[in-house]
Amino acid sequence: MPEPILKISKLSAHYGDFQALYGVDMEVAEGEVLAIIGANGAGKTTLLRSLSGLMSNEAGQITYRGQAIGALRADQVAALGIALVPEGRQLFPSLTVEENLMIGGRVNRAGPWNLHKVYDLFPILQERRGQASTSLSGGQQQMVAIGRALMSNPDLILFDEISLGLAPIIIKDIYAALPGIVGGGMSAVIVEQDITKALSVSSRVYCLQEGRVSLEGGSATVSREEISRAYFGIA
Amino acid sequence: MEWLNAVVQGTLLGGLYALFAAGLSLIFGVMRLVNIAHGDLIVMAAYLGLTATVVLGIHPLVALIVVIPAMAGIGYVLQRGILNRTLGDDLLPPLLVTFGLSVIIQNALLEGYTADPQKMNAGALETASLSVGGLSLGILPVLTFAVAVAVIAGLQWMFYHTALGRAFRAVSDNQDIAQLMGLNKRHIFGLAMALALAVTAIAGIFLGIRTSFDPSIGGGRLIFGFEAVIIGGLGNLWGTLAGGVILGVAQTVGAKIDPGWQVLSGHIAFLLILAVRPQGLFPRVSG
Amino acid sequence: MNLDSYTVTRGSKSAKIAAILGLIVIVILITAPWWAGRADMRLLGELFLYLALASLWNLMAGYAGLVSVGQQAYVGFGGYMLFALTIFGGVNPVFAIALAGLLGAAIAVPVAALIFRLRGAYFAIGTWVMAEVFRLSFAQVGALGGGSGTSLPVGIVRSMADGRSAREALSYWLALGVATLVVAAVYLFLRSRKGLALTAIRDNELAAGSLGIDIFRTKFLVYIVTCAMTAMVGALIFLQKLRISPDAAFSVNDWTAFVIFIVVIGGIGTIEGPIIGTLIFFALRETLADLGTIYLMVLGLVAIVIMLKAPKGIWGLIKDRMNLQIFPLGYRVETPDENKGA
Amino acid sequence: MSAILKLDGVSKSFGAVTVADSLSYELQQGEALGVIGPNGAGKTSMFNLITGTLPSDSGRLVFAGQDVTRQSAATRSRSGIARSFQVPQPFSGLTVFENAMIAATQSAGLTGREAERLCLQILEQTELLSKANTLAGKLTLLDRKRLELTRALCAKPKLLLLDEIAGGLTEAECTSLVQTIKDIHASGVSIIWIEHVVHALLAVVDRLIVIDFGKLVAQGDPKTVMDSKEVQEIYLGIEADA
Amino acid sequence: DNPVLRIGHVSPQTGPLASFAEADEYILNGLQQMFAGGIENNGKPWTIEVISKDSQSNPNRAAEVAADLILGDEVDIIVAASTPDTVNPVADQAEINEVPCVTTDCPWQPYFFGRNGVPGEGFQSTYHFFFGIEDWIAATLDMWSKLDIGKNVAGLFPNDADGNAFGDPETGLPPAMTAAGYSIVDPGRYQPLSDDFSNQIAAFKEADCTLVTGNMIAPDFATFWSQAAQQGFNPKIVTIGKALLFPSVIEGLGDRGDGLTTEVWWSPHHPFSSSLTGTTSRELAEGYAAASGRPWTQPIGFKHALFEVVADAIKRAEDLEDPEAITAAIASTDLNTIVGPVNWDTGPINNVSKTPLVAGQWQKKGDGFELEIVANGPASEIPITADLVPLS
Ligand SMILES: Nc1ncnc2c1ncn2[C@@H]1O[C@H](COP(=O)(O)OP(=O)(O)OP(=O)(O)O)[C@@H](O)[C@H]1O
Ligand SMILES: Nc1ncnc2c1ncn2[C@@H]1O[C@H](COP(=O)(O)OP(=O)(O)OP(=O)(O)O)[C@@H](O)[C@H]1O
Ligand SMILES: [Mg+2]
Ligand SMILES: [Mg+2]
Repeated sequence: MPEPILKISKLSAHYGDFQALYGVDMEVAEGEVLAIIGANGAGKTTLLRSLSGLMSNEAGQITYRGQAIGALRADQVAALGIALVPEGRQLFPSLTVEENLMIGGRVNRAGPWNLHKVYDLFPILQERRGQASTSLSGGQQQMVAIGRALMSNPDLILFDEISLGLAPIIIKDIYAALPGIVGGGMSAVIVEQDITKALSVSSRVYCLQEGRVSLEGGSATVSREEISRAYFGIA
Repeated sequence: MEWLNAVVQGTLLGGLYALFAAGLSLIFGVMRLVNIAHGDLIVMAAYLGLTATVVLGIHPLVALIVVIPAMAGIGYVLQRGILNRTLGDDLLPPLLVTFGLSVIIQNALLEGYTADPQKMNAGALETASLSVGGLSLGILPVLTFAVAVAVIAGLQWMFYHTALGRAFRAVSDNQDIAQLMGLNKRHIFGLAMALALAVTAIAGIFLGIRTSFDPSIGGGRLIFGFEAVIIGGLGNLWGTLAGGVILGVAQTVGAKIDPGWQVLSGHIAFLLILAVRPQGLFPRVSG
Repeated sequence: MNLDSYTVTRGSKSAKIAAILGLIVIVILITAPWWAGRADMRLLGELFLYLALASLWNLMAGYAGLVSVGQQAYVGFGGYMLFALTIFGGVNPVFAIALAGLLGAAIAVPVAALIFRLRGAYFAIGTWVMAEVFRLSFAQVGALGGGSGTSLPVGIVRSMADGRSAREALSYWLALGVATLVVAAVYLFLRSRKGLALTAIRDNELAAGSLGIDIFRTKFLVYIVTCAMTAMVGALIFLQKLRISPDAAFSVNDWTAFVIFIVVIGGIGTIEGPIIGTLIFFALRETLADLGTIYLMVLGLVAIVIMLKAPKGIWGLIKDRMNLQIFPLGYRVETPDENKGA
Repeated sequence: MSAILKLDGVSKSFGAVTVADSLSYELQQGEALGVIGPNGAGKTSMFNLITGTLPSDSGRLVFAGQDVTRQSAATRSRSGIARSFQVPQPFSGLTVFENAMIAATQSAGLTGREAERLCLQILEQTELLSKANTLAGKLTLLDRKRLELTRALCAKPKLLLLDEIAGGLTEAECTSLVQTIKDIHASGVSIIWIEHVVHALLAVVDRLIVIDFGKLVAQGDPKTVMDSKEVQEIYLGIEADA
Repeated sequence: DNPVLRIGHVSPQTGPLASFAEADEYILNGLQQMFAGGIENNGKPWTIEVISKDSQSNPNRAAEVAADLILGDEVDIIVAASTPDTVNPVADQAEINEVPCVTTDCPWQPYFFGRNGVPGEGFQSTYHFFFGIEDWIAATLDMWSKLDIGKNVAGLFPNDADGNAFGDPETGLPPAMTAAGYSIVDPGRYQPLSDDFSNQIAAFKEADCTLVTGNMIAPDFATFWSQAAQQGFNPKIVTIGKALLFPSVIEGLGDRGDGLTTEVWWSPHHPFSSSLTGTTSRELAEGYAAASGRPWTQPIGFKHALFEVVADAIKRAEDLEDPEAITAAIASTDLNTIVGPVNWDTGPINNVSKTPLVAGQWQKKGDGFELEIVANGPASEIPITADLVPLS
C-alpha cells in the first residue's frame, strides 16, 4: 500500500454531552477511493466533519500528508486541499448557481478544475448558472455541491451521502461522473448508504457502528455476512 | 401644502435613520448580531469627527477621510477580539456583551470629552437651503438623504456584485459550509463589522453636523435604527431605507397632529407594521 | 424485580440543608427592623426588589426563552398605577400594589397578543419599542405630571403606618415579602406540571409539542404572570422612590439592563443564578458606585468578561464543580439498593 | 373494525421537493402497519404530517373519528397520537425519568404517584430503569432510541408511530424489541412503524405500505408487497443488482 | 474631639446634566479649606464633613443616593442642585425622612408644583432658592422691549419638567406674554431629543414670528436652530432657557451662536460677594477659569451660595443635634450671598426664596463668545454690560 495521504488515530468527537465517535482509527492511501458505510446515526457524518475541521477534536490525531491538522479551522483545512461535499447538499440559498461554484474556487489552489471544467462535467449547470441555487432539482443541487468542492482543486475529496434522496437515474449519472472526478489522482472518501454502490466504486471499505469502526477490509474481499454483522452488530 | 411639507421633511429625516440603520442591517443580516452598542458607536464616530475637525482644522465632511478608516479599524478589531466569540444560536451573549460595550463607550467618552453637548461646525452647509415647488429643503438633509441612498446602493452593489459580497452572503447562509469553502468566517465577520462601522462613521458625522451631541444620546438613536431594519425586513438594505423613510414620515406626520406624538407615532407605525407583517415589509426570500 | 421497591423523590440532601438555612435566613431577615440600621434596611429592601425582578426575568428568558428587553414597561406601569390609584382612587398603598399587579396582567394580554408574533431578536426589539410606547404614552398623561413626573403626596406615604420607623419596617417587609413570594412562586411553578412543560419547551420545542405541551399557551401564561408580578414590584419600587417620571419609570438601564446583567452574571436558567447575581451586583455597586464613570465601565467589563469566560454564570461554575442543588426541580428515582442503604 | 386513522389526499412539498403526494390510506383500530421506502422518500415527513409538527398543504386527516387537520401537535398528542423521532429528540437537560414524566403528565394527563408509577413501569419494559437518573443528553445513541420509545409509551397512546427504532441493535436486542412491540400491539394500541430492518418489521406488522417520492406506491399483505416488482426495483434494488 | 456635622451633596457629576456640576470640585475644594477649622455653633466648633454623591443625571439614582446619604451616612443636612431631575427626588427623600434640605438651580415652579406642593402649606424640611418663571418672563420682556421687532412669538416647550412649567397655559409663559401684548404660537409640548422641528418651524413662519422663546435642552435647540435656517425662518431675537446657558454649547453653534439670548442668574458682573469668604463674583469666576482653564459658567455662583446658606444656618441653629432646629435655622435665613439675598420669609410661596435675574446675550468677542448682560429691568442692581443686538 502506498504512503497514506490521511491518517486518523484514536479520534473521538462529542456533541455536548453526547459522544458520537469513540477512538476511530483510519487511513486513506494516496489516490484511493475509500468507502465508509454504517447505519443511520453511526457517526459517518461526524467523522467527515471532524476531518474537515468543522468539529473540534478533543482526542486523537489527524495527520494529512504528514502534517497534524486536527487543530486547524475548516478554512485552513480547505486551503490544504481537503474538500467536503456535505450531506444534504447545503448550497448557499442566496447565491446563484455560478456564485456557489465561484465561492468554492476561493481556496484557489492550482489544478485542473475551473468553471469550464465543471460545466463540461455537468452541462446542465451552465444553462442554470444565473438561477437561484434553491430552484434546482435535488440532483442538480448535488451536482453544484460536487462542482463547488471540485473548484478548490482538492487532493482529497470527501463525499457525504453522495446519492441520498436522489432518483435512481440521477444516482447513475453521478456515479458515472465519479471516475472523471477522481481519475486525476485525487483521493476520495465516499459515505454511502447503498452498500453495493459503495463497494463497487471503492478499493477499501470501513464500516462504522455506534461511533466505532466495526469492520475494515478490501471492497472486493469482504463478505456479505461480515458486512451485515458489522452493520447491525448482529453477533 | 403643510402636509406635503411634513411628508417631504419626514422623508429626508428618514435618510438619517437609514444611515443609522444601514450598518445595523448589514451586521444583523450577515451574522444575526444585535448590536446594542451601535448607537454609542455612532456617537463615538461623531466625537472622532469633532476631534479631527478641531485638531486638523478641517471641514467635518473632509474629516470623513480620517473617521471612516478609523471606525472601520475599530470595527474589525472589536469583532475579532470580542464579538466573534459571542456568536451562536443564543441571542443573549451578543446582547449582553454589546450592552457592556455600550456602557464602556458611553462612559469613556464622558471621561474623555465631558458631558458638554458638542457640535460640529459645517459652516454654510448647515443653513443652506434650496426651494422646490414652494417647499424649502435644507441642503444638509437633502445631502444626508442622498448619501444614505448612495451608501445603501453601494452596499447593495457590494453585496450582490463582488467577491466580498458573495462571501458575506455565503457566511450568512451557512457558516460551516462557508468555512469549507476556505472562508475564514471570523475574518469575514470582522470585515462586515468594519464595513458597518465605516457606515456608522458617516452616520455619526451627519448626526454631529445636524444636531449637538453628548455621550449619552446613542441609546435613543439606536432604537430608530433597529426599527428601520426590522420594518424593512432582515437583510434587505433597500428595505432598510424604506423603513427609515416610513419612520421619518410617521414622526413628522405625527408631529403635525401634535408635537408630543412625534416619537410615539414612529413607534406606533413600527408596531402596526409588525402586527400585519411580522417578518417586516420586504424580507429577503430564503430557501 | 418489584417496582414497589423503587421510590421517586424530589429533593436532595444539600437541598434540605439549604432549605433549613434558607428558612433561618428569612426569619433573621424578617426581624431586621429590630436589629438593622435604616440604611441597611433600605439597601436590603432594594436588593430584594432587584432579586424579584431578576427572578422574574430569568423565568421568562431563561426558561420560557422570551428574551425581553422591555420589562421596564411593567415596572413603570406598576409604579404609575400605584400613583394613580393612591392619588386619584384614594386606595391604600399596600392594596394598590396588589391592584397594580392585576392591572399589569390585564395590560400584558393585548401586548402579548402583538409581540408574540415576533421571534428572537425581533421579539427583543419589539418589547423594547413597546416599553418606549408606554413611556411616551404616560408622558402624555397630564394628570400624572406628563413628562415632568410627579411626587407621591407625603400624606399618602404617611397613611401607610404611624411613624417613620413603622413605615420603613412595613416597606422593608413588603420588599422582603415580594422577593420571597416571587422566588417561591418561580420555584413552585417550575416544580409543577406546567413548570415541567416549560423546562421541556426550553430543551426541545419539537419534542415538547409532540408530547402534548401547548407551547404558545405555556409561554403566554408565563409572560402574563411575569408581567403582573413585575408590575407589583414596580409599584413597590416607586413607593420607595416617592417620585415618578416617565424617564425614571421606564428606564431601560435601571429596570432591564441591570436585571439582565444580574441574571446572566449569576447564571441564567437556574433559580439560584439571580440570587447570586443580585448579591454580586450590589457588592459591586456598594463598593464602586462612588467612582461614577469608572464604576459603570467596570460593570460593562464584568458583563463582557463573564459572558466570554463563563457563559453559564457564576452559579453555572459552582454547579459544575460541586454538583450542588439548592432548589431541586427534578425527580430522583431511588433504586432498591439505595433505599436499603438509606 | 373501524378506522382509527384516515389520510385523505394529504400533500406537502418543500419548494420543488414533494414529500407527500396525495397520500390516502386508512389504519384500522388495533392494526400494525409497516412503512418502507428509500431514504428521503417522505416516510418521516408523513409522521410529521400525522402528528402535526408539519402542516399539510392540502388533504384531510381524521383520527378516532375527528378531523384533526387543523389541530396543533399538542392537541393531537393529548388525544392519543404518540411518536418516536428518527433522530432522537431528548430533553437533554432532564433525566431519563423526567423525560418520561413529561409524556405521562403532559400528554397522558396523569398526575402524582400514578404518573410516576407508569413511568417506572415503562422504563422497566424498555430496559432503561437503571438509567432513570441519567441526564438524557449523556445517553448513547441506542439508549436515546430506547428513550424515544419510552416517552411515546408513557403518553399512553391509542396510535403509536415508530420511526426507525431497530437500526443498530444487536440481534438479541432486536428480538427483545420486537417482543416489546408485539406486547404493545397486543394491548390494543394501533401502530405505524417505519423501519429499514425489514425482518424485524415483518415479525410484527399486519400490513405493509411502500412510499417513494412521497407517493404510496404499494400496499397490502407484507409478503406480497415484499415480493412485488415495485419493491424489488425501488427498495431492494441493491440486492437485485448483486 | 469636635462633634461632626455631615452635609450630603447630590449633583449630576456625570451624564447629560454634568455641565451643571462641572464646578463642583472647585467649589468643594475651596470650602474644604475654609471649613478646615470647623464652624462655630453656640460657641463650640463643629467639624464639617461634606459627602458628595453623583446622581448620574438620573432621577432614580438621585433618589437612591439621597436615601443613602440620609440613611447610610446619616447626614444632618442634605443639599442638591441642577434641574428638577436632581432637585426634586432629593427633596422628596429629605421631606419624607425629615432631614433639613436646601436646593437650588431649578426654577421654583417645577420644584414646588412638580412635587405636588400645596400653596399655603408648603413643605416641612425642604427649602429652595432660585428665580421663578415670572422673573424669567419679566427679564425677557424687558429685554425685548428695547427693540421694536414685532409682537409674534414662537414658543418651544418640551414635555419635561422645565418645559411643562414654562409652557403652562395658566402659570407659564403663554398667558404672561399675551398679557404683555404679544401673541404667542405654541404648537404643543414636543418630546425631548426630537430629530425634527419642521412642523413647528412651518407654523412659526406661517404666523410671521420674529421672536422665539422657550426652554429647551441643548441638542434640541441645535437641531431646531439649523433647521430654522434651512427653512428660511429668521427671527430677530431668540431667548431660550437652559439650552443656551453654557459657553460650550454656543461655541458648538459657531457663528449661529452669536446674538442668542438667555437668562442670567449669575455672572462675574453680579455686584454680590460671598458671605463666607468675601470673594466677589468676578473673583470667583476668574478663580475658576484660572484653576480649570475653562470659561466661567452660571452654576458656579449658585453652588457656592448653596454652601453659604448651609454654613449660615449651621452657625445660627439652636441645637445642631436636632433636625428641627436646623430646619428652623434654614427657614429664618436672611443672608446676602454671592447670588444675591436669600430670605424665605419674602418668598413668593412657602419654602421658596427668589434670587435676582437679568437677561443676557452671547456676543462674539474675538475668537470666543461673551455672555453680556443686556437688560436688567427687574434687578437694576446688576449692571448692563452691552447693548442688545438683533439677529441679522
Ligand atoms: N448537532 C448534533 N447534536 C447532537 N447530536 C448529534 C448532532 N449531530 C449528530 N448527532 C448525533 O450523533 C450521532 C452520529 O451522527 P452522524 O450524523 O455522524 O451519523 P451518520 O452516520 O452520518 O448518520 P446518517 O446515516 O443518518 O447520516 C447520531 O446519533 C446523531 O443523532
Ligand atoms: N423542513 C424541510 N425543508 C425542506 N426539505 C425537507 C424538510 N424536511 C424534509 N425535507 C426533505 O424531504 C425529503 C423527505 O424526507 P423524510 O425525512 O421524510 O425522508 P424519509 O423517508 O424519512 O427518509 P429516511 O429513510 O432517510 O429517514 C428529503 O429529501 C428531505 O431532505
Ligand atoms: Mg450522515
Ligand atoms: Mg426518516
